[in-house]
Amino acid sequence: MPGKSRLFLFFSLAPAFAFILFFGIYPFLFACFYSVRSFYFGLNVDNVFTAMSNYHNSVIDPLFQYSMFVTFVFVIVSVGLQLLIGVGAAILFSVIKTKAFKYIQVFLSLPLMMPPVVTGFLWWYLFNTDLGIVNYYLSYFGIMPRNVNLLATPITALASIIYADVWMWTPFIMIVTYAAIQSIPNDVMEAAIVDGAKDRHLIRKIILPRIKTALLVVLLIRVIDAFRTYDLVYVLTGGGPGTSTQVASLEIYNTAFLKWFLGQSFAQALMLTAILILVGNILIYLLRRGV
Amino acid sequence: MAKLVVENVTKKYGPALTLEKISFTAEEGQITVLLSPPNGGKTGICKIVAGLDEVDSGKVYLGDRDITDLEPKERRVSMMFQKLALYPNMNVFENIASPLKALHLPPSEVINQVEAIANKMKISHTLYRKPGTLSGGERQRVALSRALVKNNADLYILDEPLTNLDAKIRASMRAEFKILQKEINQTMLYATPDPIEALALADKLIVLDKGKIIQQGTPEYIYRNPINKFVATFVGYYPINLIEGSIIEKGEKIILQTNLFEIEISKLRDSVKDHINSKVTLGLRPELLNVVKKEPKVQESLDLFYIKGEVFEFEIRGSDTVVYVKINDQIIRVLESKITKYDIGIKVWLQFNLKDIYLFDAESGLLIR
Amino acid sequence: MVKVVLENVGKVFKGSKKAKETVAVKGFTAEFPSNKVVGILGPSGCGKTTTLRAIAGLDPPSEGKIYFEDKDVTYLPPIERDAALLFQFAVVYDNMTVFDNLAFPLMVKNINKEEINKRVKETAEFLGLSDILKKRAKGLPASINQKIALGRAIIRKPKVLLLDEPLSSLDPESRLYLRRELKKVIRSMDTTVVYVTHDQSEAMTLCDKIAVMNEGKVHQYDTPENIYLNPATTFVAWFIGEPGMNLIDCSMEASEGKYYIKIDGVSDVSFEVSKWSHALKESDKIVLGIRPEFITITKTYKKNSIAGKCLVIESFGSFALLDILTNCSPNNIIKVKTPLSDDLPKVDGDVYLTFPPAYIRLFDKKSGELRVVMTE
Amino acid sequence: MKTSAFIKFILVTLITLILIAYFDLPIIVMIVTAFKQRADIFTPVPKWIFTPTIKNFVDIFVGTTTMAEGTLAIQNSLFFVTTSTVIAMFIGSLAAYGFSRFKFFGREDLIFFVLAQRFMPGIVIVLPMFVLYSSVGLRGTALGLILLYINSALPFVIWMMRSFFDEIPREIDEAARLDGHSWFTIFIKFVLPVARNGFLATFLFSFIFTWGEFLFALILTTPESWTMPIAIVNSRVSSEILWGQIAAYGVISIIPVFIIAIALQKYLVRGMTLGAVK
Repeated sequence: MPGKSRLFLFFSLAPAFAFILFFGIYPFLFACFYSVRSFYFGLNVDNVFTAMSNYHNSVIDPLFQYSMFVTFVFVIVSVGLQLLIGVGAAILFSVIKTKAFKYIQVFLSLPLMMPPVVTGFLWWYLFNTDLGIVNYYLSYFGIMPRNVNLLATPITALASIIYADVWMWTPFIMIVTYAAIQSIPNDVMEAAIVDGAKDRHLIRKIILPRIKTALLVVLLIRVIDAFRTYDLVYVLTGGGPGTSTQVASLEIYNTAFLKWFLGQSFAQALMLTAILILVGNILIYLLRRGV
Repeated sequence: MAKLVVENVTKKYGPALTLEKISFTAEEGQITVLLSPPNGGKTGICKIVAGLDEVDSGKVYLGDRDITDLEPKERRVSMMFQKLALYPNMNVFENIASPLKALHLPPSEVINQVEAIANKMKISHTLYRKPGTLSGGERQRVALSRALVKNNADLYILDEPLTNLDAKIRASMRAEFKILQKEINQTMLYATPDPIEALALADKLIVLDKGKIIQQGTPEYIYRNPINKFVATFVGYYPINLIEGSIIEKGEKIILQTNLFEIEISKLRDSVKDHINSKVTLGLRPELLNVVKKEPKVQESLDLFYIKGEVFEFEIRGSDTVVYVKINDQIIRVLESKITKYDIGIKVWLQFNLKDIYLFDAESGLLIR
Repeated sequence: MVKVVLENVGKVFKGSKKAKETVAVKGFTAEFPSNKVVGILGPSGCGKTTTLRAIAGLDPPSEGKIYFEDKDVTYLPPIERDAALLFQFAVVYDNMTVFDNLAFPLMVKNINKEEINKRVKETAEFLGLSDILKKRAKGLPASINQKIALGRAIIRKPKVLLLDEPLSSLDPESRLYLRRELKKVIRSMDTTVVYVTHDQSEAMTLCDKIAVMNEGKVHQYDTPENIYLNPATTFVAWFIGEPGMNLIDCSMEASEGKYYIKIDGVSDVSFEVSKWSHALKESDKIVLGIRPEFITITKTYKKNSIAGKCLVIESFGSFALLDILTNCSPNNIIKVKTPLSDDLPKVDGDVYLTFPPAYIRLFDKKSGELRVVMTE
Repeated sequence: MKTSAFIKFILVTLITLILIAYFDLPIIVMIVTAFKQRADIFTPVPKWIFTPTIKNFVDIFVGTTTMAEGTLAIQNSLFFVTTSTVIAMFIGSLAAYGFSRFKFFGREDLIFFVLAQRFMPGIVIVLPMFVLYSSVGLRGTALGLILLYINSALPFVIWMMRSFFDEIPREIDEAARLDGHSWFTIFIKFVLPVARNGFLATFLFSFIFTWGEFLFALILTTPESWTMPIAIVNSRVSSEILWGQIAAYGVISIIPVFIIAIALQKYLVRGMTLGAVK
């Protein structure tokens, strides 16, 4: 590479990597370093090396265990539902060959464009016992008594969070899946139609095998983001009632800012990262294998 | 205008292609054509000469300057790309003016020069349109204009300038290009994968394959004396027919024996005497073969051969017919300069002249005669 | 075994904000006889694929009718037509094996396993695919892919076989073999074949009749020989042949009760056309067409020949293509194709061109239609 | 044929209506609430017909209630988000161009490393930064948050822009180089204008993501540097929940986003998947 080109390459990459090194790598190393120390922020506790005890204490802490459990339930149920509804609707629209989806897709995308905090508040309002339309209409149609506070019992609170998350993210899967189906070469669909394929053949033999990759990418993005979910839960239930909807990010936040035990919160955050890397790698492995 | 000398240039382009010890000269004011099948190395050479790719070793001289390590803009070369590379966000005027603007010429000068070249290339009417709205032929002309407007260039590189055109337009552009080249009289390096284009345009032809120069010379010379089987197959209107065989001596006679036929080639004794009892490959150019439908009487002269076969398939191309004649499972291509239809499977005789045969060494592939 | 009839078929693509309304095909009327191969030939964008898709039922025409024998199929979905379609870029279902690919059209009809097995075996045998039946259809060479697609088309024995440039994406060698395969298939099946292509040699070689199209209109529907020798319009004259006909502006003049064609810009060349004067009288301008291979070229002057200068010689081994600069209009270059000999003119040398009258075709300049075939 | 087309039409309309209702009704409720007077909000039966008012909006800006910080939060958000997005676009596009046009040792690993940043849990980054910022006095400052926002936008910008640059034929750059232009000129004048639409789309998506960011702002801002999301969350603390004003806040915060979404339809999928699905 001639000198001038080399120079340009250096200056094109340097600023971005300066940022990433400082704001990506530095915090990570910092967290690694203090995750093995008894590091309390602003409290008068000795900051000493404690080996793996932060990790050990987290793992045996029933609260942390529970938060991981809730997180897993949330991720699996929520992403599962989103996939089911999103992919289903996208396939339906593709098979009945209507352009309608193209026109409504911008309206469907609104939930996921909203600031998550606003979404949280919106659903908090909608689930409100006295004012929310959810309770009103559910009781109006006799499904449920009016005065039940959905956010006040553990199961319904988690269900409400999942419901809000599904509302927010299903359009994402729907739109991406629809785009993936549209990108199947017209030739292939037409060849199958001329070959006499009916809708169920088209879906099973042509569409599904060809959108696998796109679905995996979507799944990867969704699963990782769902594991990190914070804002929606913070606003909607704040982890309550009690700690019943305390997802991992919230638990880590509490360790840091209620107990001010940053050492342990680093350990917990790094364990969450490790799980993300593991899950991410499994999905990437599947992707690379070209399922 | 200057002479281009490429000396021992070597460059590795990944596992599929390495340019190996490329050396050639492009003479002043001539078109030197680089001809190779796709991925044979011609684009690599163009880019190296233009300065877009670096050499691993070797030198490039333009005139008396060593340009091996110069930046593209310091080389005084101009290039037209196969994909044209017109700037889609700029109109035709701005596209053509780009090289002049880089030279910081005064605006009036830029306008004059752009308008002059646009007139010459018959694209004046498109000057204020975006390339996306032009037809294929017009876009080709814009790209060519941009390459030619830089009149301080010593060398013009044209990398497959006609490849993206419709066959019908390509044929007429070819002639036009030849006329243009005569007019501007500059040193040109022209890359193409199309042997017909190469034969028609070249002053000097360089045949490449897999990153190596196989043969260089005038087009006529290469057509008549292909150095090996590859050149014989590649350079020509249609690929040459190759038939495996061996040369044996029977008493006084020298016989070429193939599994399709045996012919006497005693007259070629001088050229084949070193290859008696060895394996050879016979080459027959499709355009020098004839198909005879009626059985010939006796051999009219010793130099004319008739081989019996059957019509496997035929194909009408313009005013020509390509007949595929099957002899013992091998298919021989024959080009006839007229339109004839054949019934598939009928008996025919292949006719050719002793003076038109090529013989190659079976192992090395090199031309014997 | 059905004949396909097109009755005034037209297709208009509705305009949108970005694209204007485009007429892809207009007034296509033709009868494609059963058990024959009919070609639709034209440059890209001429409407040939649109026509084919209308016959296949993928996009119904916006006007006109399509019949298979006597049955009106204009608006029937593809499934109910019994027509098979082969695309330019072979479509294989690459997530399935070759076997499943071939079996697909039968599988979707719920035909029983044994029958499917039997027919897949037969078809594979016929096309030489038996060895790779168990392979996954991904990453096979283009020629094999097209064979698989062909297999899928013929396995259900369609009444009409539609081919959309099936050979144009293949290399010359596999094209040769696949073309033979195609011929074999066509001969062995009772089917009407419609072959769409932009490659005139494919059309001339394969088809019994050819419809030449340009800009949505059929210019000529005729046998290959007639299309080559007597093109119905100047477009066909230019399009067919490599290179196509030279087209030269002329006018008709009368003198001493006889009629002559004179080439514009060339004073001393004329051809007597009294026999056909009635056909030419309505035209104010006439275009003379002559194929490059029929022009005689000499280095010395001959009577009734056009003087010119040799600009470019492209030599191709056994023949040469010459560009001759003359005073003819509209395009002062006349292309000549001549066998290679030692007698060829040199570049920049003076030459004289003679047009044998039997090969001259006269067109009306305005409409472009053929008016006169000059036979002696 | 006629009947099946009719059934299809009914089916499509039905599904479309259900989907739109499901996904947009809550948003409509929010918008409606924002224009309701207090008395119309606190009714046991949802009121769909009422006299609209803009009092809720006025309250946010003029500050007649406890939510006096409204104007400030809006200003903060606009300033932080715009500044960080503009800088991230510049730095990120430049890096994306380098990645797209040069081959160098370890390039693929570096690109993957950049992508990995996008999936790092925010909490891992923000806790150490909280400690650092506290010690150097960057906590609660505009600079501190902007720097972090630039960093979190960078992976997205680099990946998106690289996918757009990769679509621009390399020959464009090569031709411009032969014309005699410098690399920087080529980037600014020849390549960026061609990638204009992609650039715009990336900018707007990046804007949306930063606009809604919550965690960093929650931990690193003080009341003077609160962003919109933080102001909304903190408005809950007051003795009476001001539903009308919260809804008005929500409406204000989604307005830019909605405009962007409509303008961006074409790039929706690409923006959401970092260019992995087009």
